[in-house]
Amino acid sequence: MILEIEYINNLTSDIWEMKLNGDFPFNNVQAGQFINIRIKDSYDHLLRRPISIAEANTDMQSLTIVFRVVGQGTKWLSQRQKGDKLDVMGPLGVGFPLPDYNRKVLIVGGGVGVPPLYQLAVDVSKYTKNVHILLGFRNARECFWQEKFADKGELVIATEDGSRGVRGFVTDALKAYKSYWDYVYACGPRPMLKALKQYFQGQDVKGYVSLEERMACGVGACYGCVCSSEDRGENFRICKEGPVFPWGEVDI
Amino acid sequence: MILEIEYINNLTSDIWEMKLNGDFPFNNVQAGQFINIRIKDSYDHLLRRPISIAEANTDMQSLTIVFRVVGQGTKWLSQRQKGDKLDVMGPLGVGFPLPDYNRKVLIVGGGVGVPPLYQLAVDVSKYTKNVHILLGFRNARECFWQEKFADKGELVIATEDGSRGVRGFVTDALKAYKSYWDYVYACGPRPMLKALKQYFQGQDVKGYVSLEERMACGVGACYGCVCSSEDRGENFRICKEGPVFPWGEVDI
Amino acid sequence: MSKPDLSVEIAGIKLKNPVMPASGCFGYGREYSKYYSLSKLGAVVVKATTLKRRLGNPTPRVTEVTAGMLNAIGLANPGVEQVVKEELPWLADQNVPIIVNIAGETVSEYCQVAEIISHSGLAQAVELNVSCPNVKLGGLTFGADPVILADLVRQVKKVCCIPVIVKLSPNVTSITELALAAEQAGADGISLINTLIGMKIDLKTRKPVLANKIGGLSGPAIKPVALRMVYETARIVNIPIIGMGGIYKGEDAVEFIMAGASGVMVGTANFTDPYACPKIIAGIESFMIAQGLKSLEDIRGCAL
Amino acid sequence: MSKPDLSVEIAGIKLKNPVMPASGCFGYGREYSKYYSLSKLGAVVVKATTLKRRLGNPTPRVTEVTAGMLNAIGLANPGVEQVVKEELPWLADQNVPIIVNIAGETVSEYCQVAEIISHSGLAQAVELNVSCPNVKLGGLTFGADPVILADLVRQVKKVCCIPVIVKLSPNVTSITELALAAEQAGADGISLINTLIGMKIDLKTRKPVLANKIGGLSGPAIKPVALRMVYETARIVNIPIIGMGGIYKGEDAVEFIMAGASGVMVGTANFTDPYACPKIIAGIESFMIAQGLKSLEDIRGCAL
Ligand SMILES: Cc1cc2nc3c(=O)[nH]c(=O)nc-3n(C[C@H](O)[C@H](O)[C@H](O)COP(=O)(O)OP(=O)(O)OC[C@H]3O[C@@H](n4cnc5c(N)ncnc54)[C@H](O)[C@@H]3O)c2cc1C
Ligand SMILES: Cc1cc2nc3c(=O)[nH]c(=O)nc-3n(C[C@H](O)[C@H](O)[C@H](O)COP(=O)(O)OP(=O)(O)OC[C@H]3O[C@@H](n4cnc5c(N)ncnc54)[C@H](O)[C@@H]3O)c2cc1C
Ligand SMILES: Cc1cc2nc3c(=O)[nH]c(=O)nc-3n(C[C@H](O)[C@H](O)[C@H](O)COP(=O)(O)O)c2cc1C
Ligand SMILES: Cc1cc2nc3c(=O)[nH]c(=O)nc-3n(C[C@H](O)[C@H](O)[C@H](O)COP(=O)(O)O)c2cc1C
Ligand code: FES
Ligand code: FES
Repeated sequence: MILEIEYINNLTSDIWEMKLNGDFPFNNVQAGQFINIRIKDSYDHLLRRPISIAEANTDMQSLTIVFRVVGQGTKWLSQRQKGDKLDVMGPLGVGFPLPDYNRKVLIVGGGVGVPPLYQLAVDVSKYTKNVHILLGFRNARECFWQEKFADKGELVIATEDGSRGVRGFVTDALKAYKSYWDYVYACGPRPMLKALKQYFQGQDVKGYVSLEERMACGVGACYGCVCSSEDRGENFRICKEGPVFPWGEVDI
Repeated sequence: MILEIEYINNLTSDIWEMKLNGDFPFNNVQAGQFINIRIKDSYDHLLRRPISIAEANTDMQSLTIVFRVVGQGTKWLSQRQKGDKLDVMGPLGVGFPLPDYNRKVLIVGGGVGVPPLYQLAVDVSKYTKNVHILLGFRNARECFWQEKFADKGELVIATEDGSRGVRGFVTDALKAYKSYWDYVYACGPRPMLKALKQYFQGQDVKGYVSLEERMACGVGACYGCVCSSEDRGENFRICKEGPVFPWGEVDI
Repeated sequence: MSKPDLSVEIAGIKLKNPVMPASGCFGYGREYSKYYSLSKLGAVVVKATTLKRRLGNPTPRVTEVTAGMLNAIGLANPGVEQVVKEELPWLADQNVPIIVNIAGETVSEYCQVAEIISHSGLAQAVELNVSCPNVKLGGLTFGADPVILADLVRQVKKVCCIPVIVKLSPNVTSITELALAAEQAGADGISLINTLIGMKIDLKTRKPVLANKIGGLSGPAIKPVALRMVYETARIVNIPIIGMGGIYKGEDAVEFIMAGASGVMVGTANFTDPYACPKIIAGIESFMIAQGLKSLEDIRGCAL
Repeated sequence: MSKPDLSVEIAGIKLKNPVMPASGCFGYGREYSKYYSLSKLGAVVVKATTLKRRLGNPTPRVTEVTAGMLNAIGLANPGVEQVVKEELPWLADQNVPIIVNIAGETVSEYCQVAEIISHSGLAQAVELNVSCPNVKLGGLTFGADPVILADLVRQVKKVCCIPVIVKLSPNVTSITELALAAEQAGADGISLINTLIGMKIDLKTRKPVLANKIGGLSGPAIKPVALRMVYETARIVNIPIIGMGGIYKGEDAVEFIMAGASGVMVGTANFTDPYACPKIIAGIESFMIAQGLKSLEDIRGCAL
């Protein structure tokens, strides 16, 4: 599908926000799904780059993504301009299952794991008003979308250097809460996901994590992007059976 | 060197004219020399494309090239726009040696062999008024730069289908002349050059031909672009010892 | 002008066009069937199938390089029983010939898989992936030694009643020696090339990117090597050849056919563009129309 | 911070940095000396030199492919006497170590050339190009068989008093077997890789583009294969390795060093950008500064 860039914005020194328009099944998007973006029409980069859908707006027929520049592909993306066209595939994968009505929900994100949680917060807030959102960043300069999230639930920010919100990792901030939750949704670096899963070990809570892995096809055809489930002695394709998994079903 | 495109013009269905400005040793250009142009800043095309200098104007600090779209590189070139930058090397190779004063000169070109002969005609016309120019094209629609050449000497056009000027190849048109020449300069397809050399066999005339070959380095380092000289049992690098050679010294 | 005829016959199987997705790059077809009807394809080649289920290598398993990619999937697959039960019946309903790529660590494993596939009646041919290390012979691949290869082919032919295509590895000194060995041992066709072995290092971690350290290089980067091997092989064998390696456009496929290939397979291109195969088929057709070709026989091997 | 130290020592030769233009891609240095001072380079490696002058192959000899090029120059060179008389003295004045790449069709030809170069006192090392067909053995290349290779190296070592580097061909089943053979026969260093054999077909003429039909593939397309071979070789030999294949940037060179190379050579990149070598040297230096490396020893082989 060819989408047009409606705008591209710098959020932090190396994080960009991009809004896309065009013919896309916006109303079919599930929070946590991703699109797979072609980088240049050249042989320099043959593999598409998977980027989560941060916001899908059916009324405005638009899609928002947020990405960090880490290599050549994301650098190229950051240099696109309003009006440029992007070749994307999507929505791909399986996103976050929504909670039952009026349950207590915790949403936890870290770094560029934060964006897809915005669409999730939007969707979850239709099911319950009990939404805690806990976002971790390296420092205040790295924070983004704070107001947007504050609008969708009770927001706590944690920064590693304490320059905004709670000092420390999200798991440190977690200890300050005096609540329990029915659902925990998380996206971020593996160590964060691992720590979360451990933190809630033994508690009666449904946990879902969104995983990342290097991908080739993005649709389930190449078996490049698997994660393992030692218990079940099998592998799952992150691009097809994921990227979101119940945390009990996969090794993190 | 980085040159900027001052304009790009369509001359025929597949032939383009492009004027370049920038920092270039314009006053060192010898008619028949070429520039070597980088195609895209990507790994898709690693080899530069050699294109003859059609006109070098020191006063205007500009360079004009004329090229036919035959493949991906020239197609890309034809899609550049005013203001775009090109990475070029040059001037490269050895061009046409100029005639002694007041001698009789014949300049013969065919197809996209014609452009470098324009700079030659400009230069030669400073040495002699006796300039015959004979240009061959497939048909009237393929002709270009007719007025420019007519300005520099007595111009005859030959077209294969007779839609303009003499019908036939340049060698057919040659028979109609009632002159002899001291110098013959030629650039065009090999069969034309071969026919010319044969035509003048045994006559007391200095003949120079400009040759083409696929190139890699364009500077004489790779030995990719040689032409042979059976008589002398040696090879010459077209990019360095050529592209212009006395026709007696090379096999055509 | 009448529509050109793209059909080809390979090892007795009639294909409506020469284009097949390559093994390992198309799963069992389900994923790409959402993008277009698989019946448009010449055939579908499924992932390497082994006797027992294999989980494959640790991740990262794939990474990008200039004009190509590296993969070290490690033959992940659910095992032949599961493939025959769960995957092939669905695929057999898609109205497209099926070729099953098979792999093993011993001759007997290959034979058992081939026999099961052949008896299932669901596939039109098997393709022996001989790039696997031969555990009995200490890790040397089956595809690196003509004597070992010939023995493998001969044993498989004994138990397999459908055509046996041998897929050669390019990581050898002489591709023709291996192709000849396969032909003489009774192979019905040869496909080539599998991936070149390559590597990439991550400058941040200062270690190889792939968990497996080395992986198979595919994509346009390997096309010149693939084309040369098809050309060399076409000059000496009489069985049909299926060419692959970096085919991204109709013109690329035509080059392979001119080098002597009867069919072509398309791997990495599917990842860049899910519509790669139908576009390549259309590209071949356009070329034939532009050049006034009635059938691919008009150009097959014309560059030899 | 103090400037990082880029110097390396290879086979006893001290180089101010690890970057050398690769044989055949830099003529005898004269052409690129118009772009920058050759004294900036680690060393200069000149074109393959043979006993007698060779005119080389018919044209076209070069053509472009995706992320690479094919060449079939055919070892064109004026012969060793002429090289020693006309080319090396000029180069010896440029204040840069000289490595002479040598080739032959018989062991005796290699030995004679090596001896003349060695006695000339103008070169710091010879590099044996063993991708040439061995005419006595019916065209098999010297670089394809460990026994033949070892014999060649041993004979050359007898007559050559400067270091002998053996440049391996990648068109083999086992690069390590050949590297070991060279080491055991007394080679002072190993360089790899030479070009992969490839081909391109012209869709208009329907024939191979190169007059020689097949040619050597170089450029970024081969980098993953080159890197893998350096890595495999570095794990088993103790003599220094010079890596090459598709190096275009400082980062590419660093990958080779992390894979175990002591030096790197740069071929095709010179054609894309005449300033490629000095830019690569600057790129390595930037990387070292950014990563706080004092010497290349800090990262050599760290990916092994
Ligand atoms: C399902 C999914 C969703 C993602 N969502 C986002 C997002 O919303 N925002 C964001 O900033 N990033 C996201 N990422 C990570 C993003 O895909 C990579 O940062 C990006 O591909 C890097 O490309 P590059 O060319 O800049 O980096 P390079 O390092 O130059 O990439 C080289 C190769 O490595 C792959 N690669 C490198 N890092 C990663 C990685 N972390 N994960 C997967 N592949 C990688 C690239 O795809 C490419 O093939 C997501 C990844 C996945 C799998
Ligand atoms: C000294 C010299 C001067 C030239 N001057 C002109 C000129 O003024 N105008 C003009 O239109 N053309 C000129 N040419 C030819 C021009 O270089 C080719 O048409 C062009 O390189 C084709 O590139 P491409 O990518 O479009 O074609 P492709 O066929 O896609 O090119 C693929 C490869 O083949 C090479 N190649 C293809 N055809 C030729 C050819 N005829 N000669 C050399 N290399 C070729 C390309 O450089 C490239 O490496 C000149 C050639 C030489 C050697
Ligand atoms: C991710 C991936 C998985 C592959 N798996 C297999 C396989 O299971 N069996 C096999 O014979 N070849 C396998 N291959 C090799 C391809 O079938 C093909 O030979 C190779 O990729 C070259 O073609 P391409 O350049 O079009 O990709 C695989 C290739 C890739 C990229
Ligand atoms: C035009 C050309 C000529 C070459 N000539 C030689 C040669 O004479 N001797 C040799 O050992 N290698 C020769 N090579 C191989 C290169 O030295 C080098 O091994 C190869 O090109 C890979 O490096 P690259 O990818 O940086 O070009 C040649 C390569 C090219 C492109
Ligand atoms: S990326 Fe291919 S299966 Fe997930
Ligand atoms: S193109 Fe390299 S010598 Fe002429």
